[in-house]
Amino acid sequence: MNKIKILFFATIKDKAGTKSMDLEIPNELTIKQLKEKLANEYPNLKESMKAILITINREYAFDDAVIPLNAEIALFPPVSGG
Amino acid sequence: MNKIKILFFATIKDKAGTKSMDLEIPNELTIKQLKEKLANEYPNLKESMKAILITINREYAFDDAVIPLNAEIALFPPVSGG
Amino acid sequence: MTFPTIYSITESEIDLNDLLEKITLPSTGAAAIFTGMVRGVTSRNDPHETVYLEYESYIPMAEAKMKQVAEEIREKWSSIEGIAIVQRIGKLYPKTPTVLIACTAAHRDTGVFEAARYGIDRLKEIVPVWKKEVGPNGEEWIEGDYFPKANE
Amino acid sequence: MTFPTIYSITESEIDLNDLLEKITLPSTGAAAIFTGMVRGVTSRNDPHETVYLEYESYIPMAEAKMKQVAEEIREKWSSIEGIAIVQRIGKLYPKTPTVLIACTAAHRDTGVFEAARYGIDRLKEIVPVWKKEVGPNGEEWIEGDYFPKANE
Repeated sequence: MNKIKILFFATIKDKAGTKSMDLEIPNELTIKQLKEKLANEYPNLKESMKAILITINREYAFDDAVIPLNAEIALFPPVSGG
Repeated sequence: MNKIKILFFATIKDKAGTKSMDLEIPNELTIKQLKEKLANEYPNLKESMKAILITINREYAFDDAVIPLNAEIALFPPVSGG
Repeated sequence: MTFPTIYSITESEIDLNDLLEKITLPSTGAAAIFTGMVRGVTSRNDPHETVYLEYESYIPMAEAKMKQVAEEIREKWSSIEGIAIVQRIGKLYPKTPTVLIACTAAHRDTGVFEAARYGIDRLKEIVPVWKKEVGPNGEEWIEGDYFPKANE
Repeated sequence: MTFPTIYSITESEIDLNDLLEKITLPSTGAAAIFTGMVRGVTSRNDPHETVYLEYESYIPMAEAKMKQVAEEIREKWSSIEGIAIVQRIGKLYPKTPTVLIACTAAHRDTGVFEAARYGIDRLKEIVPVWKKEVGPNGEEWIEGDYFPKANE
């Protein structure tokens, strides 16, 4: 198993009801599979998964990326800084 | 006669050897005539008259402008602020 | 001579004088600085009033992405000497500067304006910062509309 | 709401924080600021070193022409809210900001960058300020190359 940390920001944080969580996931899980897993386990997040940004270890990541061991994953909406 | 004030700046000030002078000129004198008069009376200024900016009462003025009564005239090189 | 690059997420006031001094070298003759501030009154699109904005950031990633924006600027405009990129976060009221991008160069005609413009555009695309707008009738997260591509 | 226009020739330090605050309204969301500073080392064209610059101005006319530059900006970019134009004069050493043009607007995409760029270009054409450059081997007045036309 792979112990990862997931961070949530902005609207996603509000919907998840938490800023972060530690999670054990199977090795070789892809981002797409993680999104499906989260959408199933946290129904509040399901709708948001359509237009979400995801990062692995602080770099933008996409559906077919494989999650490395002990990754820091973040989920957030398109940015609105400035 | 028309009593005017003439101001000199930058290189023109150095060549004139003064920052300003009061001058009596005939009424209806044009800028062109004033330039000729100054070039004659102050030989140091003669060469500068070719590429000089002139103002009448703080507005840029040109050869055929007639100098109004009690005008404030200024002579200076192209500007180099900033 | 090393060219200074400053980037930070901060809760403190943005000090333009201080930042400008830090990116001014003996060879520097020009600086273009962009700042954004909280609008209390917005007219365009959906007219509304703002009491304050609450900024949040994924700080370590945001600072890394600011560094990347600075590197992109240097790749595009080799004339650029110093770069400062600062995003203020926390609860910020109207008229407060919230973000700054400053670029310096020897002369004003070699890209400083374009570089600063590029910098603020990129910051609003890829630097993970979000703002929640609090108005007289409630609050709402503001979302951007840019989806980064691979290797962004 | 009256839009603030600040213009001055000064011997004092240029305070960017203070000037920006003065041209920020509740409707302002963006500012583009240009500053020029004394270069100690110049590489382009005739490479040389500068010990200091001595600035001189025809002050009342310079302030009137700065006002004119601000009016020209407002005619070209109706989006502009506040404008500050400041030229520092006297003896100024390398790294010192000597001139500032700042323009504010509600949004960054309605001309603030272009307006600031236009402002500094016009200032260098029509505002009566001159600088004498003092270097290791003597001094020399710097002359521009622009000849104003009628009604400029």
